[in-house]
Amino acid sequence: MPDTAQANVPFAIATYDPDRLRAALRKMYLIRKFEEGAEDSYTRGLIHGTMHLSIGQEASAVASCMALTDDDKITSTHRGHGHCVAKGADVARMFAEFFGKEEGYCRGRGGSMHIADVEKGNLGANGIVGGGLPIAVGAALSAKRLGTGAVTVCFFGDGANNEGAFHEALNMAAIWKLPVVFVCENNKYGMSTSTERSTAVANIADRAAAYAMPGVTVDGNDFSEVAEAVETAVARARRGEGPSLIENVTYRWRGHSKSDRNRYRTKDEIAGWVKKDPIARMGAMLVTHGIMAEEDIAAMETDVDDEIAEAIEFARSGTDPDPAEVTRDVHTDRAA
Amino acid sequence: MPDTAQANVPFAIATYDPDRLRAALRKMYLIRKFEEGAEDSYTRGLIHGTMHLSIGQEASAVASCMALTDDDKITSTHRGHGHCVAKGADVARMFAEFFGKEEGYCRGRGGSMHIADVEKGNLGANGIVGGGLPIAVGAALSAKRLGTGAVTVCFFGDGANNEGAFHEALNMAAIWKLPVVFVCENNKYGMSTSTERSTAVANIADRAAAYAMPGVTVDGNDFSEVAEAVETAVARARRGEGPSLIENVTYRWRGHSKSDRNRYRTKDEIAGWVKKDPIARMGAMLVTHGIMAEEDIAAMETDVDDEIAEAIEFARSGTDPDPAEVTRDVHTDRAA
Amino acid sequence: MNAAAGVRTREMSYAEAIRDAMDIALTEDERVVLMGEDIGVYGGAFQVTGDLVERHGPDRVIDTPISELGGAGVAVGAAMTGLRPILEFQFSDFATLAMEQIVNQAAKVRYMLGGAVSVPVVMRFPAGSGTGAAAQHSQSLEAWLGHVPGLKVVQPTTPEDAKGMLLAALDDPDPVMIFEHKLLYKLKGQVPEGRYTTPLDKAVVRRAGDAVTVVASGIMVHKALEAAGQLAEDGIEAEVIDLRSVRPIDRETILESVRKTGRLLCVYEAVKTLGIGAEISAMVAESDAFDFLDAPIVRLGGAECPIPYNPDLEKAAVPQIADILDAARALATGRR
Amino acid sequence: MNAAAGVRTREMSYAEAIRDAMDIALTEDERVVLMGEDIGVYGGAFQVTGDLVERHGPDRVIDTPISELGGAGVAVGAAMTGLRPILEFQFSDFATLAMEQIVNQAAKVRYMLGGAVSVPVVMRFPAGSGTGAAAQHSQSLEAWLGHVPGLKVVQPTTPEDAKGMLLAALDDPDPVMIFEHKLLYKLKGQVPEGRYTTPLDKAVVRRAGDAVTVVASGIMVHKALEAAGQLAEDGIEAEVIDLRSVRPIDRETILESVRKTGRLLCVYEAVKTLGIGAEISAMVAESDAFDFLDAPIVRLGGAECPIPYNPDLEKAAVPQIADILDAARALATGRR
Ligand SMILES: Cc1ncc(C[n+]2csc(CCOP(=O)(O)OP(=O)(O)O)c2C)c(N)n1
Ligand SMILES: Cc1ncc(C[n+]2csc(CCOP(=O)(O)OP(=O)(O)O)c2C)c(N)n1
Ligand SMILES: [Mg+2]
Ligand SMILES: [Mg+2]
Repeated sequence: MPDTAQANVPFAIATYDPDRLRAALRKMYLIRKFEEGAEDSYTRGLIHGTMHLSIGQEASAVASCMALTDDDKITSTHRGHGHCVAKGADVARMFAEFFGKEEGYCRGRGGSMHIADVEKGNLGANGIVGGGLPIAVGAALSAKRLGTGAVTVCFFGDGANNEGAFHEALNMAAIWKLPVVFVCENNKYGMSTSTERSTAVANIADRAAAYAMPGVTVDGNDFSEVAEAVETAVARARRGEGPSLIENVTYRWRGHSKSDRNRYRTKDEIAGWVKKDPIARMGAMLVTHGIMAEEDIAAMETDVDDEIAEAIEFARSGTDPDPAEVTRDVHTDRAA
Repeated sequence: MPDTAQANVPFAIATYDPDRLRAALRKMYLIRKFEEGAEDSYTRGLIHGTMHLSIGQEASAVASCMALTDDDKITSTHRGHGHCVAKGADVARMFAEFFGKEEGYCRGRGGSMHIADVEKGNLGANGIVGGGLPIAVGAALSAKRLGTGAVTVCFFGDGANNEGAFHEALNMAAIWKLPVVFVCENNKYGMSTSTERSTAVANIADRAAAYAMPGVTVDGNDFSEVAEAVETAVARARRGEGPSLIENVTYRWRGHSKSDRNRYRTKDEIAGWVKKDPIARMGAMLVTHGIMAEEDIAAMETDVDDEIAEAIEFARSGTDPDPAEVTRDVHTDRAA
Repeated sequence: MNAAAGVRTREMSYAEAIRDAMDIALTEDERVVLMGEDIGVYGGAFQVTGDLVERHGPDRVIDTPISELGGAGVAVGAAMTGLRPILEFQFSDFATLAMEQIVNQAAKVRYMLGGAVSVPVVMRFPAGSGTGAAAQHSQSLEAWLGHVPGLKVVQPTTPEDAKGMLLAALDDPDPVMIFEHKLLYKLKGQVPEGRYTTPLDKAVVRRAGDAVTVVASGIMVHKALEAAGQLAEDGIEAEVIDLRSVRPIDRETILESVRKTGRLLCVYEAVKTLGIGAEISAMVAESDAFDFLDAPIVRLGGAECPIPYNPDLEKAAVPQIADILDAARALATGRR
Repeated sequence: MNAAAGVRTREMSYAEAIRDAMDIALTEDERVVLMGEDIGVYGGAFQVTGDLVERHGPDRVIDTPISELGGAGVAVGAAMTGLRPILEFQFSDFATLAMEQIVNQAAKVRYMLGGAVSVPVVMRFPAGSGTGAAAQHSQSLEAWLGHVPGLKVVQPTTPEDAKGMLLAALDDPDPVMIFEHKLLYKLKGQVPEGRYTTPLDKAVVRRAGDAVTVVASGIMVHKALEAAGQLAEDGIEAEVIDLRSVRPIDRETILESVRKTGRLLCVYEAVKTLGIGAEISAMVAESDAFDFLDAPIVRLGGAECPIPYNPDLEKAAVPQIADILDAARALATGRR
């Protein structure tokens, strides 16, 4: 890896070629606008259920996946739209899922909380806080035993770090030196409960020591910082040296879910974080380093807007599942 | 507390009056001989089921309870006979329990794995590894809310430290600053699995940092070291400053349970630990500091032998439960 | 369904009625504490605790970390030592994380200890489908707990019962599990003011009839009553029994009705196989009421699949009014 | 019960038969791994895995830490990504710690993802009472899992079936839960050599008769067969059906028998209420076989209490041969 400190060039600029950087920024926009589209569809009553938006956390999702190929896996969370896009999903099929259509990634059975894209290596969002942690360790066990060389990135929230599953998963990953990277998206709250009120330590990465694994806290809204931390951890994992814990400090701009009245935080706090917009910062970095011009970014935004609009249209006109098929796919069809 | 370092006198000698020290040694013998009596009864087919003997771990049990009164609570484990004796139980009623009699602490319903003595503050052994950890935190929550001033000592094994319950319990105790002391009896193995193979950190007390609580590893076969650590932690808890984690490094001389063939450890390892006999060390300390003479100790042993023999006799001649009462005590009799 | 004459009532929603019960309990009894995730300033995921934290403070209305197993264990330990905790699960599905403490500890401690201790804990489980929250947030798991001796398990279906049964649960010295259907939270009804209790072991006839007995539980009571109204137009008088109590089942109320009607339909939302209807059917089939049966016993339960996301599929996965109508009509008019 | 003519058989215990199946699977299929607590050098708490670690190495026969939730999750994640894990719980009671991963993940992932992935995991649960291990080590919880769509749940009762069903489970693309009664591990029987599979969804008539149908599960099959032998001496020919499969239930085999005998007795060790007998009874009572019933359907299940420690109480808590005799005799000779 290049010596970025010396050149005073951000890690990401020094590491990735311009095409990848532009693609990364585009994915961040895609996430932002996907979430806005989802929110809008929900508000207009086109989508039922609930959903958890990741607006404000786009750098964490996209930068954490930079080190991964389609053979690598991720496990995601209830706040998983961004991870799904970052790992390469098609937003049209994602919207189709939210609209409950056969064209959706889960054929309308899963919805937002179970969105997955197994072909691209996304093993799925999870409705259970912490539910994905041991599953990620299992995927890493497969990779190690079958010698696939794949690494698993396990996303989870700050709230999940107080689940027993966190403890058991990190310990097993450590003793077996499995190729897994635990990425905690610390957005300060689990629902209404701040980490100060829920968690005995100041930084969740402090808990890495309890598993004798490297732990690092980074600015989760800084694309380059996150990418650097995850690249380092993924490289370590690929070398067979075991897991790492990375804490991306970030913030969700929206409420926890649609029913949140935001009574546990102040408008000022939210406004302060909106100023730290990870997308604006990524764009500024690319402009500063001559990788994109302002107009390119504007054009990119328009392009993404179009993609989202088409995706929603695709989803709306999708196929409704047949209620007679309600028990389909409970078991694997063995004829298949 | 006295300044023991200066005087070069062990903490226990400097802290406890001779009567308490003699009583402590006697309790250690009582545990040892209780276990031997239980083992013998089991081998002779007088007791069914299984049992987990704590021979070799007597200092940990007795010293950890020195700081406690009858109002304080403990939660215990599957290897809980020693804790029960240490907290003040009557060995006759304990044997009666193992013999499945109405006179037993659980009226013959619980047996070895559920032995309890609620009046003396022992909330019970537990058949579930780690099961007692959150229960201890609950007892500490009661003490804090009801202002009783009581402290809870939570015993658990090294194996239990990899259960999710450990993580969740320690975190909650820490964020709420509850009066509880977590005492890990690290006897090197959970059944056949060494801590090296099961646990990512070298010392279990290293994990205290993940809960921002003090953690200390002590020689669990050294009565004075254990007593000092627990007194410190209990005092802290009583001051309202919250929980601590203490790791008593010790060793079980016997197999895990009656079905253990000891294939995971060597005879040499066992022999080495037998040389570190906590009872012999405690006796030697009391002799060195002029608190007991060798003959006093011999007399004490005989006295304990008698107590155990009588206890077994009491138990054998106890009352068998009536099978027609099998569903009694499932619920609380509200008339009572 | 109305309160006894003379008692002042007030219209409240089911959620408000539960809150009212908790408010009374918190006010009257120092030992009562509420525990749960986001039950404080957030007011609970379903706004059941609402403003109670403002009225009683965060030491009595305790936000826990996301630690279901630990939270349940803390509640059990607290209940064993003098508090009267009411633990809210955010969704009943998360009880899967806490079954150890609920089933091995709360339900069994009293029995295992031969009656030496009681565990007066109340747990509340928002349950059921219909919210578009998909497979991991929509389960009806009351049958699991109904299979566990030591627990009392209820499913109140009206605001009045929700309040009265919660107050009865708090009076009860043993663990009581309350399943609340999420779609009922907004249901309005007249609720007596002040303290009163509703028995935890009595079913109730919600509508009298002689053509067929419909035993329904949870939200299905309301669907069954609607269906019964429509059946009456065809001259079929269905007797609708609100099961209310899953453990113990009120045998006599059900048998008495079956002896009269000779026909039994059980309606429940949980997965049909091994759901509560299986027990009701079996209970009747082994009783003297068997001789009064004029037709097979019919069960309408949930489909043999997880709850799907798509709204039409979701409806197809649980009994609807039309299904009840069809089944009741076929039963009332067929055979002998 | 004997294997098809021509196939070489060998006498083995039930435990050896399971080990033989795992040995074959480990040898034939690289993807198979065993996971569990103390299944390596210790050979498993019930010596089922025995020497497999010596034959296949610790990378295939993996000792886990004491982390049931995590262990189950790792197995699920591994199964989703190419391995074929067989997870041993040390006692089925500890499944209470892992219900989240078993029920929310293993059972539902395929459905939630619209069929995009299968979860070929096998879990083994040593279950049942009779070992003097008391309430937390003696439960029979198969009915819980029988209530969960997405799982297959079996209870093999002979060495031959134990091997054949385990191999069938490994061939199955979906999660299979195997409940093994601890008291059966030493049961000997003829077992075919090499690979063969036994269906996971078929009950089997172990003894033909026309006076009464006895559907028994798990260890109760053997007690029922003994009882049937004694009944034959009185001229009462009981038909004994070994349920084998809890989910799905083999409806046809049971109904066919009931149509013939007109009398049904269900015998199971689990707590009577909401145990598997409830489902069998209800299934028959809603079928056309209802019309063939000459008497109420009788269930013999466990007492409504936790399993007590005292051996006489322990026996009183589950059906014994004498109970079966009494019930079958009353049923065969009473009514119509
Ligand atoms: C086991 C479990 N407990 C509780 C919930 C309800 N719940 C959903 S998200 C959430 C907060 C999670 O916080 P965090 O892990 O920080 O993720 P974030 O929502 O902040 O992204 C809670 C309590 C759940 N889904 N699963
Ligand atoms: C939840 C749970 N898992 C597994 C077991 C089986 N088991 C009983 S004791 C034990 C080892 C416990 O080790 P440790 O905590 O170190 O205590 P020790 O036996 O060494 O005193 C195991 C695996 C259990 N009782 N409960
Ligand atoms: Mg968060
Ligand atoms: Mg140990």
